[in-house]
Amino acid sequence: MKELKLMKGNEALAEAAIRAGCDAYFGYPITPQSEVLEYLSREANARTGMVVLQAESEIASINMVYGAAGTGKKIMTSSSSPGMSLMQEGISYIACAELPCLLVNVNRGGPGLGTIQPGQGDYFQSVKGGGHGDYKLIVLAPATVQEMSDFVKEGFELAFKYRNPVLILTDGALGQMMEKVELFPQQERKFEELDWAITGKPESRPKNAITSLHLKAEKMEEINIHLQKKYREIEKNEIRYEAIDCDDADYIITAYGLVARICTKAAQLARKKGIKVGVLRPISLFPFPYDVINKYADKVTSILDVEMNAGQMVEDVRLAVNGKVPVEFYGRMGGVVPDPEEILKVLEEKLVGVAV
Amino acid sequence: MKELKLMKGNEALAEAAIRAGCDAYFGYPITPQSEVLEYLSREANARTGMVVLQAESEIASINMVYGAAGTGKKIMTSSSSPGMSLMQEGISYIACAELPCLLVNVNRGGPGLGTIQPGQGDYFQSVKGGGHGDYKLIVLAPATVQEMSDFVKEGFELAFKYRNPVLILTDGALGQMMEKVELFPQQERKFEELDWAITGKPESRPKNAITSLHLKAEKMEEINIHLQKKYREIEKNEIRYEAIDCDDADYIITAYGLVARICTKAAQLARKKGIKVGVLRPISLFPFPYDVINKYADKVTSILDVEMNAGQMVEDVRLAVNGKVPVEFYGRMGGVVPDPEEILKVLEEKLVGVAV
Amino acid sequence: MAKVKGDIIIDIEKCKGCELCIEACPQDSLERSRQVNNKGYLYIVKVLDNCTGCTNCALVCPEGGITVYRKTETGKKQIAKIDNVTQDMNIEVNE
Amino acid sequence: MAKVKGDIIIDIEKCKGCELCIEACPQDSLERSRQVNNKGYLYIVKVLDNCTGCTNCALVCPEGGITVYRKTETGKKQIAKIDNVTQDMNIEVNE
Amino acid sequence: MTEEIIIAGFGGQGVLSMGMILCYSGMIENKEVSWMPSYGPEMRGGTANCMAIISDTKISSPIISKYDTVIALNQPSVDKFEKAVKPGGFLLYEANNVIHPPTRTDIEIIGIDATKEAAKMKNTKIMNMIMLGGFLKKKPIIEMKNILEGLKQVLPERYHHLIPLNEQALKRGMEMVEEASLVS
Amino acid sequence: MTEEIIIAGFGGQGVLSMGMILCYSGMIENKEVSWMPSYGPEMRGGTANCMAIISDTKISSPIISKYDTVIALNQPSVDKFEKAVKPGGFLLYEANNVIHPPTRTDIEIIGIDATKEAAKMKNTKIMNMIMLGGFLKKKPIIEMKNILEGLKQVLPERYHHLIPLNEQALKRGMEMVEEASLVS
Amino acid sequence: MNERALIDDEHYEHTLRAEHTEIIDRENIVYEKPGTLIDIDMHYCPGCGHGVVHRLIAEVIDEMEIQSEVIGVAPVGCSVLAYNYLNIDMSEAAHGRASAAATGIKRVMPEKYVFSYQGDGDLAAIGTGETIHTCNRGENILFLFINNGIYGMTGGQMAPTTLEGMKSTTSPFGRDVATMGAPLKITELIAQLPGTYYVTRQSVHTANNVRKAKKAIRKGFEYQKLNKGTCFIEIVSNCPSNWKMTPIESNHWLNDNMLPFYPLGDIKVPKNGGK
Amino acid sequence: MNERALIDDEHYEHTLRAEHTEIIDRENIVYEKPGTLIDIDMHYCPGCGHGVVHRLIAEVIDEMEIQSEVIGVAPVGCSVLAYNYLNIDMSEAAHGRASAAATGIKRVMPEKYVFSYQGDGDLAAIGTGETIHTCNRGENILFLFINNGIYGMTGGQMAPTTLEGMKSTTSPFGRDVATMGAPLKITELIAQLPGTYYVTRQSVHTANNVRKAKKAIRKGFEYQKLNKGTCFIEIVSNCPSNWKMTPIESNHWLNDNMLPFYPLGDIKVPKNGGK
Ligand SMILES: Cc1ncc(C[n+]2csc(CCOP(=O)(O)OP(=O)(O)O)c2C)c(N)n1
Ligand SMILES: Cc1ncc(C[n+]2csc(CCOP(=O)(O)OP(=O)(O)O)c2C)c(N)n1
Ligand code: SF4
Ligand code: SF4
Ligand code: SF4
Ligand code: SF4
Ligand code: SF4
Ligand code: SF4
Ligand SMILES: [Mg+2]
Ligand SMILES: [Mg+2]
Repeated sequence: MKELKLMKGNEALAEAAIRAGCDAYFGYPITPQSEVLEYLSREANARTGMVVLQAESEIASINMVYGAAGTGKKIMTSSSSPGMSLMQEGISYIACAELPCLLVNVNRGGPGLGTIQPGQGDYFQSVKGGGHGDYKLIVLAPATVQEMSDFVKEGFELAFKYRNPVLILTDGALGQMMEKVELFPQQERKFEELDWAITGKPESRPKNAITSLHLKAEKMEEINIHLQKKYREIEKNEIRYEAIDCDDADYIITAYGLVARICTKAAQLARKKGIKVGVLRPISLFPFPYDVINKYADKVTSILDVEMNAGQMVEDVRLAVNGKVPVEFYGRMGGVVPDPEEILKVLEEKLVGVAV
Repeated sequence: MKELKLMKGNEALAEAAIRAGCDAYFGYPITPQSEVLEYLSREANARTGMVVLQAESEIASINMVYGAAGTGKKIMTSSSSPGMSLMQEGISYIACAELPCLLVNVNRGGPGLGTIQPGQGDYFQSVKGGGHGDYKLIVLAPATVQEMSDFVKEGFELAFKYRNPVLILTDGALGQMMEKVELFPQQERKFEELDWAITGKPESRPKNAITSLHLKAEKMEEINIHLQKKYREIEKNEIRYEAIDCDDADYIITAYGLVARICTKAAQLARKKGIKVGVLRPISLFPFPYDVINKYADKVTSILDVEMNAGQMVEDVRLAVNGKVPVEFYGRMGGVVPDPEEILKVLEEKLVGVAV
Repeated sequence: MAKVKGDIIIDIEKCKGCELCIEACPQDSLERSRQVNNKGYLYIVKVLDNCTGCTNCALVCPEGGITVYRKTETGKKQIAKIDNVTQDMNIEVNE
Repeated sequence: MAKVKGDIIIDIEKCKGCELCIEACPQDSLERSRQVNNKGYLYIVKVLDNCTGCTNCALVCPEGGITVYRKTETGKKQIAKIDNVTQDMNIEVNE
Repeated sequence: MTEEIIIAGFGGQGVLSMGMILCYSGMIENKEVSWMPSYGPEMRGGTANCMAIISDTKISSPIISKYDTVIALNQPSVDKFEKAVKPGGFLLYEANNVIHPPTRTDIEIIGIDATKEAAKMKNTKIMNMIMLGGFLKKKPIIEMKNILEGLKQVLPERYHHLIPLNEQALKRGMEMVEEASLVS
Repeated sequence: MTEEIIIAGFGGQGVLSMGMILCYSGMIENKEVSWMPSYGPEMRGGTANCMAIISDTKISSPIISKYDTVIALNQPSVDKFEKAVKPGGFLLYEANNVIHPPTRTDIEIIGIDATKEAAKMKNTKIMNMIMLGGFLKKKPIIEMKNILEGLKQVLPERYHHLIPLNEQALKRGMEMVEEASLVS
Repeated sequence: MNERALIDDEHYEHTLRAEHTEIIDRENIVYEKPGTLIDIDMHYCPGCGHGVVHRLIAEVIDEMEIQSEVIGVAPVGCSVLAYNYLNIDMSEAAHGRASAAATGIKRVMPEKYVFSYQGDGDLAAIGTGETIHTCNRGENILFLFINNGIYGMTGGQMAPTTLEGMKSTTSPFGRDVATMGAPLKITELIAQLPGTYYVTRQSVHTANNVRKAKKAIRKGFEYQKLNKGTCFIEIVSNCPSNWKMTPIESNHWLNDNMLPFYPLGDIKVPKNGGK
Repeated sequence: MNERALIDDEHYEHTLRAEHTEIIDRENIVYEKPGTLIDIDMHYCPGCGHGVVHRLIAEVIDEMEIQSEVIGVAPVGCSVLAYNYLNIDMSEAAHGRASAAATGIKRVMPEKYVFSYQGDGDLAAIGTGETIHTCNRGENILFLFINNGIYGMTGGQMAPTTLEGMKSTTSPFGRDVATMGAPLKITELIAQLPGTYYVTRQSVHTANNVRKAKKAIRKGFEYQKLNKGTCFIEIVSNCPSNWKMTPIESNHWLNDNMLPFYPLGDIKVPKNGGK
């Protein structure tokens, strides 16, 4: 039987962590994602024995994740923008040491202390790499509370498939809003010994070491080459996107997360006016659906990218389009959420050239 | 009379800080930049009264910079890759609060703990924004020890001109190598009261507050719009680049920092073989010389971007070229420095199509 | 009758009705009003004329909303304003 | 003549010539050799036969390069290997 | 059917739970629902609102700027959202808290003094349920029995003894809106 | 004139200062110079090397992979850099530390036992200066008086009394290379 | 909340009984809002101790006449907007980093008075390293440490200082020392460092305690003038909203539960009285 | 460095005088390299205490027969490559974050022995917050804290534990307490926290001290088995390279200068002897 519930995005995500058999969560309060820690503090341990620990800081959290993920268990943390910035060193370590784990950024409006209102200003940090060195997180951007739940399960699967940290990049609005969500069934919390993990060295295998250190540049380059190969593999297999009414579209809006839904409404309004607009929503921000967008660029007149920032994903869209058609940008910043009418207006002005 | 010295890049930079009248340096040891703190610990205070403080961490350093820069004095810190990652939250605060200051990243090979050998893997972090939210640092990439010195002075000037943090993005090799440098004369350390700075509120003006907090999204958006305007201004005025033998070139290599010099040597070798190659070296990475590269794209057959990373600035080069000509990439990673012969070979294979 | 006479003025628009002043007043001079102010709070009013000007209410008020006046029979202020920090603890029973 | 007899073997390729063992030996049994090992260090050698097997040299050796042997006149090992941690401090003068 | 609503008032007036009850009960009727709160540094009062969408079809944007219904529980909410009612839409306001009533003529406007009514019922907290009843009178998008079911989900167990009171409040709200409609 | 050199050996043999002295003295002669060390976790020995370029014209790349001269102070350095000498170039090695001498025939190869010589001069630290002298014999790119001037800059003040010894070492190196050239 | 409808008439009359006397006259003022406290509404919840401490800072600044010589730092936490209330130059700071920012300011402006105003989450959790090292260096700054045993601003999560067994949104079954650790007495810790000069624990939950707290704050500023090293004043405070109590209840709870664990009084005092 | 040429012949003969006796026989072994210490060269400078401590850890693991039950964490610092030397599962960690990583491991693997091996720069500077809070939570882990008063790996910068007046590359005129603060006795600080169970300061600069240090390490592991809370062992150690001394000089200097300030011995011991 389907288990339907009305839940906040943050809570659906937390519930999904419990059900996905997550072994431990380490986190630190920050609005607008504190519900994750709060929900887990109430629910998790009693139900599955999952460890939930409020760390003394985000830096401690991410390094607890680093330590615990080294054992091959399912580990997770979440935070919001300033907290994520503090985690960048740890994330770079985790990525380099190839530790599977799940990170969540409930993006708020920045920069600086900013506002707790929703934002998408952390795209660059998440996708290009806010930490030092060449590494990639697998980045999933949910647009519904359902996806807030589903991507937790999927995120853990991808993390272990590729031994790579997965980041769910969402925003304050999606974290705070409620929708119907179909919860997946509780999965057993079971522990599998992984051959690379540090679990106490038995006689039967050589010792394992979790590290990202290689003093010799040549060795460090090998590590990098290995990582890059893995990233190419991920690019080949794991691109996820949603194309809404794109096939007959004259114009396409690109947007991720909740904004994509707002744009979908805008596109519907446009179609009512006879303007054929589709919405292309990248779901995996890394790997980014460059080819998909490039193909659509052959069919449309122009593309409008909409984000809650000053223009970040638009660079990837432009890289995908590679000059084939104009790519316009519309952004709201600092926690302001655009509404469908407003986007429709921009669409008419910038793309269709209809002054309103 | 010219004051010529043979100096390490790190030391030239430290010496330049003293001479530029820097008021305070806060930093934490990390290879390959510890010489900056060490040199200043020896030299600075006795000569100009400059404050030099070894902080307990990079996070403390950047927040000391934040605090001190709020007074309108000339403040500086330096670090290397992992340490810079730790500073990302603070940098986002500084950028948002519009505090002038000078940051230095002597990039090493990453990700993770990596190696102390030189790298350019922090381009994304530096240029796109490793911290949360939409902000920009003015990023200068020296290629000579002379520039390690000169950009300190220039960096402070730009920082105060735009009330914006300036980052000198260099690498371990440039930090460690010695070259001749012409030192600029000692500038007086003088203190100018700035109208926005916190210096103790006199009767004569209203109180000042340094902040990046704006609870209301609309207000926070205004701040962002203001910042974006400033960044457009900087893009208009402050683009710096060096075009070496580009005007008659059939092929262009783009590269920044020390790598650009290695590429110049490769280009010289190529010209000896009759292949007309130029080198375009962006000096300011933000603002990036998009237009310059775009114009050259009209004249050349193809472009090769060379970096000591897995391909970062190449995205900006591609955005600049916008599909006009193919942009190839060659990168070494994890601390490995390419040499001119190797680049020449890549050039012949990838661009000219000559198998060697 | 006390030798010292006190009085207070409450800035009712500042008041958030926390009632800490009521609790702090040794004279029980204060009480919640039945009016709300513009912020929507039931503000505080003086209900008895027995104030000694001990400043307790003002000291505990988080909004800085109470001004205290005080006069001895001789007409001299008992304590200088600047000195309220150092005044004796027994001022409350000083009537 | 001591009732206890000891001896040591030094892994000279491990040795870095720090000389801490020389300093630690109560019998002055050790000295720097005039040879360098493959790492280029002047390694240490036993120069006197008076070793008591006190383990001092081995305990201070950062390279874990010294193995210590020990036998009482009765032929019984004085101390079990596992116990060296708890052995008495006066073992050095135990001859 | 798609009903797009915003409910706005002071923090503490219960605007968030009004929206939640609608969504829970909508869900019981197998409708699509979405609830989007304004959120802020919660501890320090101020205003609060939530958008609720109840629909027979998939909801694209949970964020909208024009509403079928605005429920305003204080003056700032009337001032801010009156203009956001779609032409022909409905604006319900709490009359006790609103000194300057809305004035648009292209929408239906009803004000009821739910505060006074709640005081009469000896529980000021149920003011919001009176308002919700009022809304449901005009827009019977969900059956009463499902509303009560939704209420159960929102109300913590320890308050379930108050459900009859809440039901009464809902009914009272309906009556008041009916009366008000007759008057206007 | 452009001379591209790499000097390699164990950490502690003084390879870095050899390059530095060349650069300082080159600067005195108004030449362009660049010095690029290998650097590593310094405290733990291992190998060290530096590239030095002395030129009459602007130096583009301070990092090169082919050298006019390789000075190798130990076996690993010979093994690693023999192949990096440009055809017709020069390889100078310290014979005491090198059991398998280089074998290329398209370059000039000279080995001298500077270690023994330094021991004879009662200061093992000056081995590097003997090697430097040897190099300068073959490649007199800088005048001796300027080399001594450069030495002064590299040597901390408190060691300046050793300058005569160093000068002697330089000269001895020159002689040794001269002798070796005659032999070969 | 607008509770206009709540009030029944019967209690009304006595509120009119009291009348103002002739002593209402500027010259008789013995207490008024200090000038350095700006005359606007503060955003704090009713009864919150933050407001009282703000006022005390302003009073001391007024009395010492140092308004132009003070620079304050308030990091994120409920008091992050302190710069709106105190009429002095101030800097906001990142969570936990107030003392680093204050160090930066003081080092380049040694002649100014610098204070940091930090919550317990800020100073004793994420900012622990900065707190310890600032105190260890003996920076000449004044710490005002508001210990309300909770993360106020973010809605009531457990703080390092949350009492054993105390419920919060992240210790819903009460703080369990076995898994979450004991409440941290950071003030006692930093008092051990040679860099600290004057360390005291105060509260503002009664008028008498307010008087004492103010004395302590004044001392803190005065010692700073003498370059004595770090002064550190903990104020045990309330958070009625997140403790889920009325302000009066919260002060009683503070008295009965917080104070036994965090006893008031001087922890480290200058040997010679600071002369 | 290859100093082959240095040796003069005259001292050679006596090195031949000693001969091996018949007691060289496996059954007479009273001391040998522990099996858990891998038989390869360590990268440490000659005479560095890190090697000794590594060996002691290995000895205790061997003696307790817990090789398969131990997980170690060594952050960046000279001992970052410890995982190459100890034949157990280990994790490198970011600078300062070893105890957070160890917490993560222990929380999901409570039945394993977990230790962190940290330098003074790591544990007492950048990692101060993690150190304090790990100890305060009473995580069931063992800290091995190598205090050599310097940043070894990065080439000799001042550490929080650098002695007053001691020179380093970043305190070239000696540590000046007035501007850089006093050397930090973090061990005494964390001993105050209720979460710590056994806190002791040891050294490995003489054979006797090595014996005592080993006992302490064994206790640390044994208490962990009993889930007693945090055990914390400081080892005052040397850094001949950065102190610019020979190993022997460095140990004397340690004895004469470090130990008076960092006195050896137990700082906190279980009341009932840990039973
Ligand atoms: C890096 C970072 N992490 C978390 C937060 C969220 N946050 C803001 S204030 C705060 C704690 C507030 O508690 P406290 O310092 O005790 O101050 P109070 O509000 O109780 O006065 C937290 C966790 C943040 N702003 N930045
Ligand atoms: C974030 C970060 N900052 C700085 C460094 C550079 N670093 C590496 S080890 C170290 C300190 C080493 O000192 P200590 O912890 O005392 O260990 P030791 O080498 O003395 O044993 C530093 C500062 C780093 N790796 N990462
Ligand atoms: S001054 Fe004292 S007596 Fe007067 S109202 Fe206030 S507390 Fe009561
Ligand atoms: S203490 Fe102040 S805010 Fe509180 S009730 Fe009294 S006057 Fe009002
Ligand atoms: S075992 Fe004791 S006596 Fe024998 S060599 Fe070693 S230290 Fe000397
Ligand atoms: S202690 Fe060990 S490494 Fe040091 S000299 Fe003796 S045998 Fe060699
Ligand atoms: S949340 Fe607590 S600390 Fe914050 S203002 Fe309200 S009562 Fe004060
Ligand atoms: S640098 Fe110091 S701590 Fe590091 S290995 Fe060498 S002697 Fe040991
Ligand atoms: Mg608090
Ligand atoms: Mg150390």
